[in-house]
Amino acid sequence: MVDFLIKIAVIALYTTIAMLVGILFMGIGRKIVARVHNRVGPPVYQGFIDIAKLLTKKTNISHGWIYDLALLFSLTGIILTILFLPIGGVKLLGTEGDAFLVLYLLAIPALGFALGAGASGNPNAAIGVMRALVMMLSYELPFVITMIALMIYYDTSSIAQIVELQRARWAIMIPPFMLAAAVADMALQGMLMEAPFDIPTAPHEIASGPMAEFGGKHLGSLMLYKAGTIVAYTTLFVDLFLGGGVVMHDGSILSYIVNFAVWFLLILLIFTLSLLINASFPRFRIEQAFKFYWKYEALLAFISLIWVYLMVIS
Amino acid sequence: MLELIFTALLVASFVTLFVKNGRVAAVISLIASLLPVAAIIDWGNEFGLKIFSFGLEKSMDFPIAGITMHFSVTALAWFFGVMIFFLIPPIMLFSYSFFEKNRGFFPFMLFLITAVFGILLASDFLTLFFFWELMAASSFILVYMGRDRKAIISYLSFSVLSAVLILTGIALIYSQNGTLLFSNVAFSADEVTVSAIILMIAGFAVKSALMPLHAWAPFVYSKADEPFVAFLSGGLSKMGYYGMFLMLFALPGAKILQQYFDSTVATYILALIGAISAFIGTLLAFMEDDLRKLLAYSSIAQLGYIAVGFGIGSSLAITGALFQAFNHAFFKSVLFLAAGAVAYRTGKWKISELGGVAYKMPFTFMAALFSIFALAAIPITSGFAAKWLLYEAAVSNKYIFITPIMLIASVGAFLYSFRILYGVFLGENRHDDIKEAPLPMVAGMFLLVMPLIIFLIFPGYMLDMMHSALVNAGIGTVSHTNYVISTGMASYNTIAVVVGMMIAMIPAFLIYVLRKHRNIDFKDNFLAGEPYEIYGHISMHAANNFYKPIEDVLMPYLRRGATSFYMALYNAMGRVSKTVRRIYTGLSQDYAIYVAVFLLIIMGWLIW
Amino acid sequence: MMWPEYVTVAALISIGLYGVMAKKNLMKIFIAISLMETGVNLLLITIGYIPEGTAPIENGNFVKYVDPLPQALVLTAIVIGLSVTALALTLLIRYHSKTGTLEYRRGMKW
Amino acid sequence: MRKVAAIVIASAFFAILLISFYQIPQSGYSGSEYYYSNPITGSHANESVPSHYISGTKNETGAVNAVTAIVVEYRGFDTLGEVTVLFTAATGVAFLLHKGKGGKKRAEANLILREGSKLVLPFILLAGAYIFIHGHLTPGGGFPGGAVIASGFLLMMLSYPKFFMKEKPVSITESFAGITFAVIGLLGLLFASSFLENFLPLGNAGYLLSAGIIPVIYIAIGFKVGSELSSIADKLKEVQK
Amino acid sequence: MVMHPVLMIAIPLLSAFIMPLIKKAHRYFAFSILLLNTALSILLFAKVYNEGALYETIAGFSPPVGIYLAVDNLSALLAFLINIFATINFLTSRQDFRFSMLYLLGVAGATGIVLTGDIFNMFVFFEITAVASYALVASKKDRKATEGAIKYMILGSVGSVFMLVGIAIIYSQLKSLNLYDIAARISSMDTKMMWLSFSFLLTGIGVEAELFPLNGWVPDAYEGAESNISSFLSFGPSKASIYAIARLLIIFSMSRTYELALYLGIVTLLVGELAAFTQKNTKRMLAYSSIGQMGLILIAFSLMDKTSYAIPAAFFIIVSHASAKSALFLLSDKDGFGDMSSKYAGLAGVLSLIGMPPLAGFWGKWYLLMGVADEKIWAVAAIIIFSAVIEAIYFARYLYKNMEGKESSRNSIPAAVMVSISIVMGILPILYNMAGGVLNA
Repeated sequence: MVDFLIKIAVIALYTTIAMLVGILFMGIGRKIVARVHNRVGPPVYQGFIDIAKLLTKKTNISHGWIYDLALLFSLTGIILTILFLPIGGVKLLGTEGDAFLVLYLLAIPALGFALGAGASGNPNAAIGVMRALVMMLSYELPFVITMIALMIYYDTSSIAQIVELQRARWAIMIPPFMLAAAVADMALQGMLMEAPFDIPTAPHEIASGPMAEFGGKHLGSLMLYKAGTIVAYTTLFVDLFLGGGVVMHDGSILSYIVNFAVWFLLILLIFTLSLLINASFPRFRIEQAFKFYWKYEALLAFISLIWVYLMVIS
Repeated sequence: MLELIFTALLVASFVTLFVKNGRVAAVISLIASLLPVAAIIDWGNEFGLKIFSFGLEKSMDFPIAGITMHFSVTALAWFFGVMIFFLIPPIMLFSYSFFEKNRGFFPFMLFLITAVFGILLASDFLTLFFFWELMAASSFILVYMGRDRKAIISYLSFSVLSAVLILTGIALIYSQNGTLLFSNVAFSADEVTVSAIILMIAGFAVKSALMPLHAWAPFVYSKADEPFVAFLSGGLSKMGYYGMFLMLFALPGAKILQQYFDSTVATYILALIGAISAFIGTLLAFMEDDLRKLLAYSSIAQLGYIAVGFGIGSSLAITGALFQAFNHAFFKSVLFLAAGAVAYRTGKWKISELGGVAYKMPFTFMAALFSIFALAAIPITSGFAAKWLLYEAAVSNKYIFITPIMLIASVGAFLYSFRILYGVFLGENRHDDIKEAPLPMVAGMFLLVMPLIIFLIFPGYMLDMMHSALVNAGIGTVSHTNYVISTGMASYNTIAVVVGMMIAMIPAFLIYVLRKHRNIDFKDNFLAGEPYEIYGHISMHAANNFYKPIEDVLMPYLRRGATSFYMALYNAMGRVSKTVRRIYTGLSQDYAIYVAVFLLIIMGWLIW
Repeated sequence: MMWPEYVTVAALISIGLYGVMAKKNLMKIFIAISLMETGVNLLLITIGYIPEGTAPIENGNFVKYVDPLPQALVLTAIVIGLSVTALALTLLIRYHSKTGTLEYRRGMKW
Repeated sequence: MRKVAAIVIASAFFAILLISFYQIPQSGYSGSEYYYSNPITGSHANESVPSHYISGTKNETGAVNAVTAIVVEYRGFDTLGEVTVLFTAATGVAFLLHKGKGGKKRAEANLILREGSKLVLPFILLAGAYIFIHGHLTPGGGFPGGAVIASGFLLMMLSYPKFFMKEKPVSITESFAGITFAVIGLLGLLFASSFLENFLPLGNAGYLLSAGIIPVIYIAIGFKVGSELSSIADKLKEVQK
Repeated sequence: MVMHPVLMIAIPLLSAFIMPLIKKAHRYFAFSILLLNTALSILLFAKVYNEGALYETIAGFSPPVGIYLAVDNLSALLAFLINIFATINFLTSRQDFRFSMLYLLGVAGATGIVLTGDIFNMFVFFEITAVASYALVASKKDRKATEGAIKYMILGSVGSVFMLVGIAIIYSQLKSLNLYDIAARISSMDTKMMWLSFSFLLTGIGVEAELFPLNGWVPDAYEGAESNISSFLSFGPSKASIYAIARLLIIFSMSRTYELALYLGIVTLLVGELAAFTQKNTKRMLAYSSIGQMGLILIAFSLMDKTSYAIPAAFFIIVSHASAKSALFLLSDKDGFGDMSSKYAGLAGVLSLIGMPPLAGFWGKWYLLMGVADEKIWAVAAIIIFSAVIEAIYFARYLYKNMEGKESSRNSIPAAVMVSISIVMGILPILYNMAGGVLNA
C-alpha cells in the first residue's frame, strides 16, 4: 500500500516536472526562433505567463459536452503518455506497456482534440484537424518502421526494455540506426508540428486551425497539451535512440539526478535541432509533406529496417 | 433437443413469412433468436462461460434417408457461436422499430440464423457445405431485397464462386480420404490435399471479403437493409474465418502446407494478403463519401487483420485474430446500426449531406463513439488488446513487411473514424427537425456495446473463453491474468492504464470543474455575433471532399483496383459471349452445315 | 455388294444434304429432305434384299425369301416421312401468308 | 461460297457413305453370326430374327404375308406409333390451318373428268377396301389401301372445286379407327397376356377369316389412313388463296 | 397388382384418338388422363424400385423378335418426371381440343422414348414427339413461331434421317433391333461400321438433345413458341432424348464414346453459358442456358463408366433443370414477377439452377463434383466452376430485370408448383439410393 502511494507520488512529481519542462521549452523555442530571425523575442518564461493567464480567465465559453471532451482528452492523454515513457531511466509505468501502447496513447489526445475542434463547428478547425490527421498518417509510416527496426534488433517491444538494453551503447552508435535516427528525427519534426511541417496549425492560412475556436481554460489546457507533446515526443526519441539518457546505473540518488540532467540536455538538444530546422524552412503543402514522408523517408527507414533484419538473422 | 432448436427456428421463419405486421414478426423472431443464445450459454459450462445449464446435448446424428448429417459442438464452434449469436437479439430489437412492415427481412434472417447454427455445429463436410449453401441462399435473398443491380450480381456470383471452390475442395479431400467426417479426415502432404486446402481457403476468403475477392462487399453493404448488413459484416464475415480456422488449425492444414512447401510461404502469403487488404481497405475507406460504403471498406480492412493473425499462425497471433474477430463483430454491428438509425431519422447516406446529428441523437452518438474508439483501437478499449497481440506476434516473428503495413493501416483508421465523427455527428447542425432514434434501436445498440466494455478492462476473460478452442487445435495459449497479457516481448496491463488514466485525468478534471463556463451556440462565436442569416448561404461544414489533398495523391495508384479488374473481366466475357452467339446465325442452312460437319468430324475422330 | 443401289442411296442422301445446306427456297429444302428420306428407305430395302429372293409370302413351295423386316420398317418410315411432309407444307403455307415469300429470310438470330 | 462448301461437304458425305456401304454383307440373314440372344432370359437362340419371322409367321400369327405379320403382330407397336404419327400430322395440319373460305374460284373440270371420276370413285374405294382386307394374304395392307381410298377422294376434289369433305364424319371415322386399334391392343392385354397380343382364333392360314386380329387392325388402319390423308388434302386445298 | 408400363403409352394415345369426339370437356379429359398417367408412373416406379428392372413384352413374342419395354429405376423416374411436369404444365393451356391432342401425343411419345427397349421403336416415338412438338411450337400463329418451327422441323428431319441410317447400318450388321440384344452382340460387329452407326445415331438424337453443333433450332424455337410450349420442350423431348443418348453410350460402351461424350458435353456447356451471358431477350437467354444445362447433364452421363456418382448427378441435374427451367419459361410470358407465387417460383428456380440447397440442383452439383474429383479431371472441374459463375451472373441479372413486375404472369401458380417439386426432390436425397444402381444395360 505504502509503496503504491510512493509510486503515485513519484508519478505525480515526474509528470509535474515534465509538464513544467515542456512549458519552459515553449518559451525557449520562441526565444531561439526569434534569435534566428534576428528578433528579440519573448522572455523564456513566456509560456508560464500565457498558460496562467488563460487558465485564470473569467469568461469561458463552451460549445457543449463534446467540445469539452477536447480539454479532458488532450490533457489526460498526453499525461498518460508521459507516464508510460521512461524519463531519465525512471520507468513510471514503463514496464506495464510498450511502444505500441505509447503510439496509441499518443492518438488519444489527438482524437479528443479533433473531437473538440469538430464540435466547435468552425470550418477552419475541421480543415486543421484534417491536415493534422493526414500529417499523422504521413509521419507515422517512417517512424513506425524505425521503431520496428529497433524492436527487431533488441527483440523486445517494451521501451523500458530497449532503454535497458542500450546500457552498453546507445542505439544511435549502431550503423543502421544512425540512418534510422535521422529518419525518426524528421518524423519528430512532423510530430512537433514545426516547420516545414506546421501545416495543421498554419496561422496565416486557417487561423491556427483546430484551435481557432478555443479560448480560456480550453485553450490553456490545449497549450499544456502542446507542452506535454514536446516533452513526450522528444523523450520517446531519446529513449529509443539515445538510451534514454541513462549514464549511471547504480541506484543511488546521484545517478537519478545525473540521468535526469542528461535526459534534460538531450531533449533540449533534439528540440533545438528541430527548432533550427523550423526557423530556417518555409512551410510544405500537405500533399508535399505526405509525399516527402511516404517516398523518401519511408524508403530510408525501410533500408535501415532491412539492414537491421539482415544483421539479426545472420 | 437440438433438433427442436432447428425446427423451432425453421417454424418461426415460416410463420414470420406470413406475418404482414413488422412488429409482430420482430417479436417472434426476437424470441426465436434467443434459442441459439440459450444453447450457447448452456454449452458455455464446458467451454468457460458458466452461467446456467439445462443439459443440452453436445452432438447429434440426424439421418436424412440415404445420408447422415453429423452435428457436434466444438470449443471453436462455441466461441464463434458466442461471437455471432449474441449479435442477433439486439439486431432484432433494433429492427423492431426499423421495419414497420414485414418486407421479408425477418423470415430469411431466421433462415440465415438456422443455417449459421448448422454450419457451426456441422461435424462433417457434407453438413457444413449444405448449411453453407443454405446461408448463401438466404443471405442472397436478403441482398436481393436491396434491389441494387451491382449488389445482386456481384453477391450471387461471388457466393457461387466460393461455394464451388469449397465444394471442389471437399470433393478432393473426399477422394483422398474416402470420408467426410472431420474426425476421420487425415491430411497428408500431397498436392491433392494441398490444392484442396488452398481452394477451400479461397472459397472461405470470399465470404470474409479478403482483398482480391472483396469486390462484392461495398455494393452489398451499401444497399441492403441495415440490420442485415450489420449481421452480414459482424456475423457472416466471421463464418469465412471459422472455415479457415477449421481448415488451417482444427484439421491441421497449416502444418500440411508447411510440410509441402517446406516453408511457411503459403501462410505468409495469407498474412500478406490480410495486411494488404487492411491497408488498401483503410485508404479506400477514408476517401469514401457514402457512409455505408465507408463502413464496408473499413470492414474489409478490419477483417484483414484476422487473416494476418491466421497467416502468422503463432498462438499470440491466433489469439489476437480471434479477439479482433470478436471485437469487430460487435463494434461494426453497432456502427452499421447507428448508420441505420441516422438514416432512419434523416434519410441521408452521404456524409457530406449529414452533420450535427450528435446534438439531436446523443445516445446514438455515444454508442457510435464508443465503438469508433474500439475500431480505432484506442487503448483500454478491447480493440487495442486485439491489435496489440497481433503486432506483438508480427514483430516477434520478425515480419518486417507485414508489421508496418498493419500499423499504418490502423493509423489510417483514425482518419476515417474522424470522418464519421465529424461529418455525420459533429460540425454544423443541419437537422433541427429530427429527434433521438426510437428506444428499441438505442437499446439494441447499447446492448451491443456492452461486451466491448466488459472486455475493455478484463481482456483475460476473452482469452479464457477462447482457451479451450486454441488448446483443442493444438495451439498454445497466451499467458495472462484477468487484466495482464504478457508475451515474450512485453506485457500489457489494463489496470495500470486505467489507474494511470485516473491519475492523468486529475489536472484536466480540476481545470474543467474549477473554472465555470457557459454554453453558447457556435454560430455566435464563429461569426463574432453577426446574425447567422447573413452567412446562411455559406456552409459551416467542411465535410465535402474531406481528404481531397491526400486523395489527389493516392487515387492514381488506387484506381486500378480489384473491382476495376473484375469489371474489365466482365466486359471481356461480354465480348466473348457476343462472338460466341454469332454461331447462331438464324439460317437453317448454316445449322445443317454444322450438323453435316459435326457428323464427318466425329466419324473421323472415332474411326481414325 | 450391289453397286447401283448403294450408289443411288449415297447419291440421294448427299444430294438431299446438299439441298438442305445450299438452297434458299424452303420448298426446295423440304424437297431435299424427302429426297434424303427416299434414300434411306432405299437403303433399308437394299439391306434386306438378297439375290434372287422373292417376296416373303408363304405359298406352298419353298423359295428363298428376302428379309421381311426392313420392308416393314420402310412401310413405317414412308408414312412418317409423309406426315412430316404434310406438316411441313402446312408450315410453308403459314410462312408464305406471313412473309409473302418462300425465299428464306433471316429473321431471328443471335 | 455457301454452295462450294455445301458441295465439298456433300461429296465428302457421298464418299463416306459409299465406303461404309461397301462393308455391308449380302450373305442373307441366316448366317450363324446373326443368331440373337434373348435379353430377358439371356439365352442364345440358334436362328436369326428374320429367319424366325420367315419360319414362324404361319404358325405364330396365322398370316402368310410375313411383312404384314411383322407390321401388325411382331412389331405392331411400331405400327401403332406410325399411325399415331400420321394422326399427329393430320391433327397438326388441322390445328395450324384456319378453315379458309373454299379457296379461290377454279375452273370447273371438263365433263369427261367429272362424270368419269363420279363413275370410278366406287371402284377406287372398292379396290382400296380389297387391298386392306386382304392385307394378311397378299402384298399390300392398310396403308396402301388407305392411300388408294384417299386418292379417290382427291380425284373428286380435283374434278369438283366445290367438293369438300365434311369435317365431322371424317374425324369421327379416324377417331373410331384409332380407338379400334388401341382398344384391340388393350383387349389383348386383357384377354391374353400382353398388349396387342392376338386373342382371336388364328383360323387356318391362307383363308380370309384367319390370322386373328390382323385383318381387324388392318381394316381399322385402312379407314384411318384413308380418312386422314383425304382430310389433310382437303385442308391443304381449302387454305390456298 | 398388374402394372403394365405400356398403359402409360397406350392410354394417352387412346384418349388422343377419343378427343375429337368430346370437344367440349377436352381440357378436363386430357388433364385427368395426364393425372392418371402420373399415378401409373408412380406405381410403376414403386414396382420397379421394389422388384428390380421390369421387362414387358408386347404382342407376346420374346424380345428380339417382338418389341418390348424395358423399365429400370432411372427410366421409371424420368417417366414420372415427364408426366408430372406435363400434368402441371397442362394447367396453363388455353387452346382448343387439337392442342390438347397434340400435347397428349407429345407426352406419350416422350414417355415411350424413355420406356422402350427397341431402337426402331424409339425412333418411332422420337418422330411422334418431334411432329407433335413442331405443331405445338407453331401453335402461336405468328411469324416468329412459324420460323422457329420450320427451323426445328428442318433440323429434326435431317436428324431423323441420320438416325434411320444408323439403325439401318446396325441392322445390316446384326439383323436385330433390340437395344439389349445389340448391346450384347456389339462386339461381334465390325468396328468401323460400329463407329459409323454410332456417329449417325448420336447426330440424329443429338439434334433433339440440344448438343452443341446440332442445336441451331433451340433458341429460335424456344423464343418463338408460347411460354408453356417452351417449358414443355425443356422438360419433355430434350430430357427424353438425353436419356436416349445415355442408353446409346451404354450400348456402345467403349472408352472412346464416353470420351467423345465428355468433350461434347464440355463444348455444349461452354457455348450455352457463354451465349446466354449477354443475351437480353429472356426466353432466348433461358434457351441458351438450357443448352448449357444439357451439356452439364451429358458430362455427368459421360462419367457413367468411371464413377457411381455420375447417374445421381445427372438425375438431379435433370430434375432441377426440368422443374426450374420449365418454371422460368412459364414465367417468361410477362417480364417481371408480379405476384408472390411468381416471385417465389423465380427465386427458387434460379437458386435451384445455381445449385443451392434445399433444392435438387444442390445435389446435382454435389454428386457431379464428387464424381469429377473421383476421376481427378481438373480441367472439367475448372470448367464447371467457370460455367457456374457465369450462370450465376446472368441469372442474377435476370432476377434483377424481373424484380419490378407490374402485372403478374398467368402461369405463376403452375410455375410455383413445379419449383416446389424441385424442392421436394431436393430434401429427399433418398433418391440417391433409388437412382443408384440404375441403367445397367
